[in-house]
Amino acid sequence: MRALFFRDLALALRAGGGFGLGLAFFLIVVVLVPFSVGPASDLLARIAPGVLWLGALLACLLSLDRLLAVDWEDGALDLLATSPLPLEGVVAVKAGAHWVTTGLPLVLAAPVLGVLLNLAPGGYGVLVVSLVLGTPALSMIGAFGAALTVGIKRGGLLMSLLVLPLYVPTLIFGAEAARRGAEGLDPATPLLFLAGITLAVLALMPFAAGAVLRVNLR
Amino acid sequence: MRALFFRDLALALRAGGGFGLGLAFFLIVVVLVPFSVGPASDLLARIAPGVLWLGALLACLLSLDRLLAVDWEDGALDLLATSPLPLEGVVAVKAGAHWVTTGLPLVLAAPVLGVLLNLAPGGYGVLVVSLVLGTPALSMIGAFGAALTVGIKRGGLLMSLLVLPLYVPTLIFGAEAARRGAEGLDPATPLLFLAGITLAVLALMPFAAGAVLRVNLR
Amino acid sequence: MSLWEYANPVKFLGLSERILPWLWGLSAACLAIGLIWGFFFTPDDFRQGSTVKIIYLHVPAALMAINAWFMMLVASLIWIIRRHHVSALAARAAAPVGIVMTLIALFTGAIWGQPMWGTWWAWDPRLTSFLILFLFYLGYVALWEAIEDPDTAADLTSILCLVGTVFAVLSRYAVNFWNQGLHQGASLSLDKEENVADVFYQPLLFCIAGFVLLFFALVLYRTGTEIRVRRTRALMARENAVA
Amino acid sequence: MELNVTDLAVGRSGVPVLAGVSFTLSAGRALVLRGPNGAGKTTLLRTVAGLQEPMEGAVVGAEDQVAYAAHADGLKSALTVAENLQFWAAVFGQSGIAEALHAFDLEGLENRAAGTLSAGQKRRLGLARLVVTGRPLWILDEPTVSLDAASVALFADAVRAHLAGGGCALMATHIDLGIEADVLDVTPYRARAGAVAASDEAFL
Amino acid sequence: MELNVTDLAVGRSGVPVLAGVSFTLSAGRALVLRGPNGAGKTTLLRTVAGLQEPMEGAVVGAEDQVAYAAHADGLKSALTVAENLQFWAAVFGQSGIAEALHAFDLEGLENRAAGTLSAGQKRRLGLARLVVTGRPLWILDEPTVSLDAASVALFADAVRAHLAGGGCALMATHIDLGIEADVLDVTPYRARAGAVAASDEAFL
Ligand code: HEM
Ligand SMILES: Nc1ncnc2c1ncn2[C@@H]1O[C@H](COP(=O)(O)OP(=O)(O)OP(=O)(O)O)[C@@H](O)[C@H]1O
Ligand SMILES: Nc1ncnc2c1ncn2[C@@H]1O[C@H](COP(=O)(O)OP(=O)(O)OP(=O)(O)O)[C@@H](O)[C@H]1O
Ligand SMILES: [Mg+2]
Ligand SMILES: [Mg+2]
Repeated sequence: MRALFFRDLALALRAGGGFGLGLAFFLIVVVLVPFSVGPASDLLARIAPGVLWLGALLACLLSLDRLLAVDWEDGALDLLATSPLPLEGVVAVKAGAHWVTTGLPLVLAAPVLGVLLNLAPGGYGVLVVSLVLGTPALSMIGAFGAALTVGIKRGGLLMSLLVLPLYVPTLIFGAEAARRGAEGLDPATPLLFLAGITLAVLALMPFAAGAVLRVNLR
Repeated sequence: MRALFFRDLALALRAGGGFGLGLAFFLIVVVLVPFSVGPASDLLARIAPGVLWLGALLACLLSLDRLLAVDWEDGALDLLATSPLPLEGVVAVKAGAHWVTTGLPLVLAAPVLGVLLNLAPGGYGVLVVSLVLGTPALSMIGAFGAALTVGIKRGGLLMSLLVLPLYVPTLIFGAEAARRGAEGLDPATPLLFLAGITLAVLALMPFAAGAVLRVNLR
Repeated sequence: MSLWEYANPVKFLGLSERILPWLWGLSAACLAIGLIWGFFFTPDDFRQGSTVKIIYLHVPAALMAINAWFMMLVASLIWIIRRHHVSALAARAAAPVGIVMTLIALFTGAIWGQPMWGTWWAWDPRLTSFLILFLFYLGYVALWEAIEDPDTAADLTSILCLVGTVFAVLSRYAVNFWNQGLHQGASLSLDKEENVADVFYQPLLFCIAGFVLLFFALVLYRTGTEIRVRRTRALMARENAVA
Repeated sequence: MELNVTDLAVGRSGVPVLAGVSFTLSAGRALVLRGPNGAGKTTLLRTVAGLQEPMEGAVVGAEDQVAYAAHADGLKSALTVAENLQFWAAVFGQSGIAEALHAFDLEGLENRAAGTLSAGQKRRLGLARLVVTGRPLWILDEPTVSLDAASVALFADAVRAHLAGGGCALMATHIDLGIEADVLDVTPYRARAGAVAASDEAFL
Repeated sequence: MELNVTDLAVGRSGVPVLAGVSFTLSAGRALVLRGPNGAGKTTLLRTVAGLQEPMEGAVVGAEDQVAYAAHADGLKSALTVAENLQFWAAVFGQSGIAEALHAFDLEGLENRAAGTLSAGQKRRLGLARLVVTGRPLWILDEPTVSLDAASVALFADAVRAHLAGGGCALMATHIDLGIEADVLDVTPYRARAGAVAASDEAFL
């Protein structure tokens, strides 16, 4: 398991890996928003928490695309399936590595990008907290989606279609908390819901993903 | 050339292809926006043209990801390079097939999704016109990005990074036109600029993309 | 003789061929009675005018859209636990019907919303959850279409259906939390006081019954088609193996 | 270590390919599957390795004993040769890759990224992976593809050493490796339609 | 149709692999490249096919004459066998795939999706593609990988027919095909460091 984790980290850090790319995508989406909705700063401030959450979500989703597909194509997944590691563990570890290489940088970058969108001064803390609580669920749900679509060429888009509806509760609570933070309201309730969802997802989703992967390898 | 075009269409229509999926992604992004920025309908109406343009752009981008990568991985691109077709033509035809399977459905779906975002009644016509003028450029620029990153595993995200800045002018003029339409102003100027950009891109980009592809195959 | 006997595709086909004409007939009759009664023999509402009559399409379609998903959930569970091909195919057959019902509800709702709320669409929790349900349907169908091996596809889609159900319910609560709405509450409760007026109510029941029967007829019919597709496949495979 | 396959039927997407296959493989022995293209060797090997379900019959003694090498090698082109091997060693709870590098003459290449190897070098690396798994049952699908004569000899030596150490090997190959092994021709087991209660048969 | 290679040096990512290779291949002749794994056969073939630039020397007579078959077959798994072939026929401006199907015994498989073929069947389809290109110079990189003995014979027949029709073939292989052909062992041409003015040498 540890070996797999570090291998995934190493692969992400080497050329062509995803480290930093998710971040850059996040940056660009956030930068494109003023171009598309216009530069009025009050408008931007109002939509800032939502845009940051949505941007983080899309960046996460995009980098999930090839989480398992690469290993499938070069046969490594078959080999892992005949190894002593349980497939549930494989998926969970891969989702963990994905979070470290994508989710974590997104969390750290979000406040900086908040400045670009005129995020209200009080909103930064809550934004970061909500992202820290929410992004692990995004990675894990995404790993389930990746496991579902692993055998399909050009599965990336299908994966988005399957995964995005599953992201809805996380997004709603996360963005709501960030918005309340920015407006100076109390964000405790949505944050609690968010934490609950993440915990449940982390506890149960690896089993669903493992089962799906086993079917796909068959 | 025709054979290539129809093969790409056939592949997109078969199981696992991208037809319809780009559309679904567009729908989902548009649905996620209110979840993240909140349901206030005046706010949504204000950002609607921008969100629709950004959503169409992202949907287009995501489906571009594997435009050339699939052919590269299974060796078909090497074979096409030794065939009588010029690589410029190959890229242009593939971009064309991509537009038919992705851009065109997006254009047709945009007005329907406009309803979801309370787009102002006057804005629909201009929105569609601006998308018709703009999306071919998105496909062609994206094909250039795909050619740049074709040899890279997990190149999808890197491609987004390279392509998104190139999309900025198209996005600015397209979204500006749609916004003016929605606000009842005259959208002629941005539409003209948009048409100009698209024509220039269609005329010149295939050569850049072909050159890049040739380098990558070496 | 247990019910599971009809899990055999051939028996199932036989049974459905016997039931189907009745189902078609009954649903047509119920729909005809309900719609004609509702459209022509009920008074206009004093506030809504004649637009109220959309209720005869809107409510049954909305009900069936949700129940179709529920049926798919049950069928998926049966497939996972007992691995009866018919139930997997029935789930597959129900999905497009569910999508159509969802679309009918969405469109009739939008048409109704225009005079009532002055807008085609609002991000009301009820409507929003419905849109999310629509997305789940889309994903489910897309996954079926994308996978070639039918048993693999059945396994994957049924797990997706289970996980999707959990998340759909979660989304429903999340959406409620996120926005309070304009839409009607449940007006078909047993508590008579809260019901829509009787004049509207009775034809509505006929319409609902008609939609339920129509749904079952469509699902049975489509399941039969799916079974025949699989049979053709099996025959072709046998031919290839002999060749 | 003994592998028992009894009355096995295997198929692809519900279509039976082979039926009624039985054999026993005991420690120190190798079994070579033969048969023309499309006979079903790959399908049989995947079933024995546990990557797909048998349609009928049983495979006993393979669980957690298998090291599988297929057409694809599962190499990461961004990692070096040594890193690739170390990863698989760690996954299988082993350590030490020196022996494997030596057995397949990869010693000069340790620090080369796997993506820059030639076809035959990649294949050698894929086979070296078998050694580091420490698993007793090797299941090999056309292991000598792209190998030159010298490398085929290295491979034969590695298999012999594995057998001498109490392991066993099941492989499909079209060429003669010079290893003393039993041969099983799968052609006679080709499934006739209807011979197996395939999942699709329920629809007939 | 004549291919002239003079004093060719080829390399991978700036590192020279082979240097000083010269040969001539005229209509009706076949040339087999030999050499151990990693010798540089693939690199040489890719250079002759025009897929990479020579580091030194020249390849004359190959342009627009080449049909190249590499390790990867360029098949689309979602398309059927016939559709795959028809596509390549159309790209090369040819029509009629019946002959190619026949030459590689694919006639029963026309309507199968290419993704469901076995390894050897895929390979046969990849080779059938050569026939539909109508190109005179076949460049083949380990063409017989995964093929059984019968299919290798089919392939040898196809090459012979191609040569008899005035074509020529350049191939790298580790096994003996039974085709009458000249043999070129590339081992002696292995590039010594500094032998070639490689692009990186400018930095020394
Ligand atoms: C696009 C817009 C709309 C959608 C998606 C929609 C969706 C739904 C759904 C999902 C139900 C629930 C069925 C149930 O839970 O039992 C429903 C019921 C109902 N809708 Fe709508 N609706 C829309 C617009 C409207 C409008 C504009 C009105 C009228 C003002 C309306 C009136 C009703 C009524 C009276 C019911 C019956 C409530 C019940 O008995 O549960 N709907 N609709
Ligand atoms: N990107 C690279 N950087 C450095 N060396 C490389 C690179 N790619 C290949 N090589 C080396 O170049 C040499 C020639 O490789 P090539 O693929 O041409 O060999 P080959 O003769 O085809 O071998 P095989 O019989 O194994 O297919 C090999 O030693 C290989 O390791
Ligand atoms: N998805 C599928 N649907 C139907 N038939 C299939 C499918 N996949 C494979 N087959 C067929 O099953 C048979 C067995 O294939 P398998 O890959 O096991 O052959 P093999 O003996 O390994 O051949 P090779 O020597 O060419 O590798 C082949 O005839 C193949 O065409
Ligand atoms: Mg095989
Ligand atoms: Mg080679």
